[in-house]
Amino acid sequence: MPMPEWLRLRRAQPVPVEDAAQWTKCPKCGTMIYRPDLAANLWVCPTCAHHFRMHAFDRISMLVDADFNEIGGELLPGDPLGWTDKVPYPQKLARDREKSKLTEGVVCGFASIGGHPLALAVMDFNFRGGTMGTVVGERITQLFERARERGLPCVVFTASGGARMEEGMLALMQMAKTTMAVRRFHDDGGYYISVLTDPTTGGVSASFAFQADVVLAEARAAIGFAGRRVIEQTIRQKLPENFQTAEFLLEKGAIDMVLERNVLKDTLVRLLDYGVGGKRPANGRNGAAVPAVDAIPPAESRA
Amino acid sequence: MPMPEWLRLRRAQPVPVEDAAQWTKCPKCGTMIYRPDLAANLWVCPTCAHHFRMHAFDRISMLVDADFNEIGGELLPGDPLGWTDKVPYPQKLARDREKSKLTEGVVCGFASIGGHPLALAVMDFNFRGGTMGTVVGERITQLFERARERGLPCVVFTASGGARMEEGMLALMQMAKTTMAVRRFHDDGGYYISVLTDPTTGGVSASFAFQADVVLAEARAAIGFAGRRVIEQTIRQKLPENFQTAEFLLEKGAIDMVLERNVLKDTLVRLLDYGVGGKRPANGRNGAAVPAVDAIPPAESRA
Amino acid sequence: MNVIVEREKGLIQLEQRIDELKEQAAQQPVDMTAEIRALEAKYAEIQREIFGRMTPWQRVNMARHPKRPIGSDYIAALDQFDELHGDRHFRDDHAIVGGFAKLNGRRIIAIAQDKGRDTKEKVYRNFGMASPEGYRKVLRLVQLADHLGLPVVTFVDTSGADPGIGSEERAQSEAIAQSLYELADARVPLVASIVGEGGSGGALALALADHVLILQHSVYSVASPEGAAAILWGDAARAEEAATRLKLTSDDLLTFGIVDEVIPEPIGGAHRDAAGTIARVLDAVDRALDALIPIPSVELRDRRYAKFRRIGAASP
Amino acid sequence: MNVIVEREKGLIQLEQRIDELKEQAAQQPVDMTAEIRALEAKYAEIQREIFGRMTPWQRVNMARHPKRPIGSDYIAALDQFDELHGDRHFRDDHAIVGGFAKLNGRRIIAIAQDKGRDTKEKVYRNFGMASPEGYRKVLRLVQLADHLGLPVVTFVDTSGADPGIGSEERAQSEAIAQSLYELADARVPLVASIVGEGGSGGALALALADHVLILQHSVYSVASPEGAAAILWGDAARAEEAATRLKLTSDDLLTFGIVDEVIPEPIGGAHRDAAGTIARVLDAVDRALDALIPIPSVELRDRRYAKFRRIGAASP
Ligand SMILES: [Zn+2]
Ligand SMILES: [Zn+2]
Repeated sequence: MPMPEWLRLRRAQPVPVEDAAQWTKCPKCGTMIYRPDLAANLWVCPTCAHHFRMHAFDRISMLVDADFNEIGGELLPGDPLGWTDKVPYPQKLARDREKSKLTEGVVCGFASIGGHPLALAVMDFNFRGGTMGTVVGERITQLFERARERGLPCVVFTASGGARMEEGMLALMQMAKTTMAVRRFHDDGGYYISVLTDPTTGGVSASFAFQADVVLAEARAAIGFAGRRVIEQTIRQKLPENFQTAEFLLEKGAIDMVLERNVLKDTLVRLLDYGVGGKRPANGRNGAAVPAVDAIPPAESRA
Repeated sequence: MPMPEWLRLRRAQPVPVEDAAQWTKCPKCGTMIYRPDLAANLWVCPTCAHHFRMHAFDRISMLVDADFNEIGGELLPGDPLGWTDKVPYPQKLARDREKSKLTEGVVCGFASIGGHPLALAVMDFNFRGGTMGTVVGERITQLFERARERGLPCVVFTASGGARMEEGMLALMQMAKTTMAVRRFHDDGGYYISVLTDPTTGGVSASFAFQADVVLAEARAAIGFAGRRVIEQTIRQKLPENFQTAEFLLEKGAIDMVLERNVLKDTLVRLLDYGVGGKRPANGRNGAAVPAVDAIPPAESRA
Repeated sequence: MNVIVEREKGLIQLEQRIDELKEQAAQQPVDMTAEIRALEAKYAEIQREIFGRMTPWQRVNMARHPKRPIGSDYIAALDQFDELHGDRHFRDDHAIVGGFAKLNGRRIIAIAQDKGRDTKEKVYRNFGMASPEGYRKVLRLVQLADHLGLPVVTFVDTSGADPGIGSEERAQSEAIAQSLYELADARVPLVASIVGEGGSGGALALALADHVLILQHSVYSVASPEGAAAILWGDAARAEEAATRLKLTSDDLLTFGIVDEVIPEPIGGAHRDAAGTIARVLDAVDRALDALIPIPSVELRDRRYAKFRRIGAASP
Repeated sequence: MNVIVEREKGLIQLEQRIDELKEQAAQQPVDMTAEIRALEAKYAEIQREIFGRMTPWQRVNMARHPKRPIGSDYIAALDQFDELHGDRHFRDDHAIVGGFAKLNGRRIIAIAQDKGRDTKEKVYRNFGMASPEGYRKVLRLVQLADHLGLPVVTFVDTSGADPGIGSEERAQSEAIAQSLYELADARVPLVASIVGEGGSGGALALALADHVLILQHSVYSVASPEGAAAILWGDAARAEEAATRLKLTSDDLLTFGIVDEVIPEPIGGAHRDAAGTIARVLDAVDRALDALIPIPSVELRDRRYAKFRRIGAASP
């Protein structure tokens, strides 16, 4: 399959042409940074090391060896609740599509990283705050299902404000749906690494983000179940500075590693490598050695 | 098999004849109690409800429907380390045998309780403080192995000061040995209930006591890993009154239930009943539906 | 302020009037039949007006009605219950009550969220908002059920998971995620009943099930209306508006295929006939178990997979 | 006071003397060969005297020698190490260090107890005494190893599990019991090395393994000598006596079949050639893995069962 247009463009020109001449201000230290410089520095502030939220295309471009074989891109959100508040939901979607150049809050597909073929999902906060609606749930589910069929490891970058209100309970149920897919993937021997980026909260945090074999987080990312504001309103006191940061969670034992972005890819390659070629006995949960849905090749024979 | 002599005797005369005329003092409230009355009250102080530590024979007599088919009684401790301190280890053993009428710190066998056939182990603090040496480990292991073969549930009453110093590392390794047996029993669908009685600490607490499907404790029993004295010496401060009590552990989420002795048997019967006739799928951990060592009948066909 | 409680006040006064009149009629020779009839007709009319076509916000308030049967009422109505406590690691969370039980003689594991009735109990139960230890208790009980081959029956009633500092410190997200993960492939039948509020992930963590029942006036929502309003408009006071938009009523949920069965409530709500309502719920649970238990374990899980797989799928 | 450190003092002085003499000899025309030889002979004699036949108590002190290689030294000597943190529920316990690693190119999960070297590090590592979260981290890493089919390699060095209030509150017994339970049936090869002190259940929780190595002067004991003395005689000061009776040396353990292999140490103890000692341990681990990896999973676990089944069995 040919390399997607956006990947070719990002490779040629890390910052989209229409934004290239702009300067941007670091929200942490206030430094003005020339955007191509920022892109070249993996979207990390050269002054204070603040990690900017990354566009899914930039993230993928930074990670994959060559091509990226997108799946689920044809799945587009409907308006199941007929939602309107200030503007109708379809208008919000159209606006976000325009602004973000994304069709939904996650980009899924197959690629290789450091020579390791894998299934990769990257969420993007630019599209409806990375909230999980039916399309995000469906794309993630399809990715795990196909990774399971192909016997590939799965890496998911999360960035999400939680379940998408505008799709109501259909959004919440994506927590259940993705969980089912992750569980089957795992029970058939699948290896899953999640990378929690800023911010990862609510329904995404409380489902596939914390169901991985290895849970990583980007430095200083905000991670939690309840939003910071909700907690402050509930307990009526100020929260400590580092509350719900990746570093806080590491100390509290919730995550495996916190990584600065400049070592993320190399670390990921090493972690993927540990999962290769292990002598994995069949889990057997599904009875007489037959996986419940369809067969996958044993780990040893994987690419 | 004929009813063991001791069980026949306890049934006829709950307090052994040589002790019958004695009065005893409640260590909690100081009340003087006539021993036959105490026995009739399940060894619970009628004034303050203090639970006296029970002799294994009394415990078994209180619990089982009729007969008790002892196993492992022929296993007697050796002196693997050639241990001597004030007196040689074999002398200590002889003294405890004499005093307690027991051959070791646990009595194991098959019986039924409320109509439920089961494997039953009862530890006794009167023999070397209920410490686990090789014989305790071996008897417990054999009980789980035979319960597994017969497809019977297993109930273990613990009372132990931990591993037995006089048998050194051979004693410590009984934690590993019993764990292996409990795990195999469980993986083949076995149902295991432990009842933690006063005191349950150290190596017994840190092995089979806390590996049960359901963990019960007698009211006000002392339960913990480290001894109270060790902790006080380490932290150099007094511990709260209820520290390491059954009630403390319940609040801390470590155990399922705390039971007064007078409801213990009825509760146990109900708990055993819940484990009967469930539709248990094969665990399958050991591969193609064949248990690793030898076959047990499926749960449905059990007595 | 509960809008249902407010609207009920007139009805309760009317009820008292009718009772008084009936008593008078019994003691005096005067014929008051006509008056009583008139009042009863009025009563029925007001009842129809209040309860005949309830708005989503009224449903939310009904689901939160202080007299509505709570989790522990369902547990108490089982034949037998032996509570099992704790997560084995940190604490026994009183917001969730679970253990062995019998339902119509059938051995089950029953788990309920419990909001508590009076103030003291509400505090003890943390208003039904579970901490990570609560969800880890659920996980443990589901594992026990799986091991013994016992079906799991849950009763859901929570405004959401506890949003306190301690819960975040002890990884609330992980706890909910792992509860879902355990339910996802449990080898035993799972039946969930939404009996009050089904608030967000904190409710779903007990409601990933083979058969999901809901009481007619219960709600089940992606976020509490207050929470959704705060998220959407930064204004929790717009909860009524959010309730309307969120499609959280039993009818909506049945249409979307998110619940499998709606249990009718007596006119005026479940609390007007608590015992009857509870019996109807338990009866529906029992029927669901009758249907699920004969299904072989592998097929059961395949069906469960397919059931959730369909929700929000591209081509339904 | 460490008796080995005390006895080493004379040796260290002598070493310095010899070095000085050698330097002088190199700079001056005087022949000092005889003097140097004499001192070297004396040095060898004292060394033989101190280390030739060490008492159990001296072994205990050697195992606790402040310069003895500790857990993190073994981890550092692996080809590659990626630390994984936490129990996912409460805390990351720094007394236990674990993660993915490579040993001679082979992918493994490595787990070490680490006492820390200087005071600050000792406090950070809680002197190698793990809390429940440490054992729960072990459990989690063993599950990960089991899932990915990676062998588990542990390095044991602890005086025992942490005996603090918090550890009891968070169920230390349960944590150790469950770590053992997980190791008991893990479907991957397990190799444990007792590199320092193997203190009680807190050590065993990492040492239920298919192949157990021990360094020559390491000890592995049912309780620390101080603990045993306190339990037996209410007097921790009688630790030396307890050490003698407990049969905790590598020779005793090999005789009893509790360890499978003893790795010799250089004269004077492991710290006299830390790099060499570590390399020998890792080499022995590697050879053990070579032998274990080809064994099919079911047979591996049957052998593990039989290995521990034999210890203290009626008819060995
Ligand atoms: Zn900056
Ligand atoms: Zn008393």
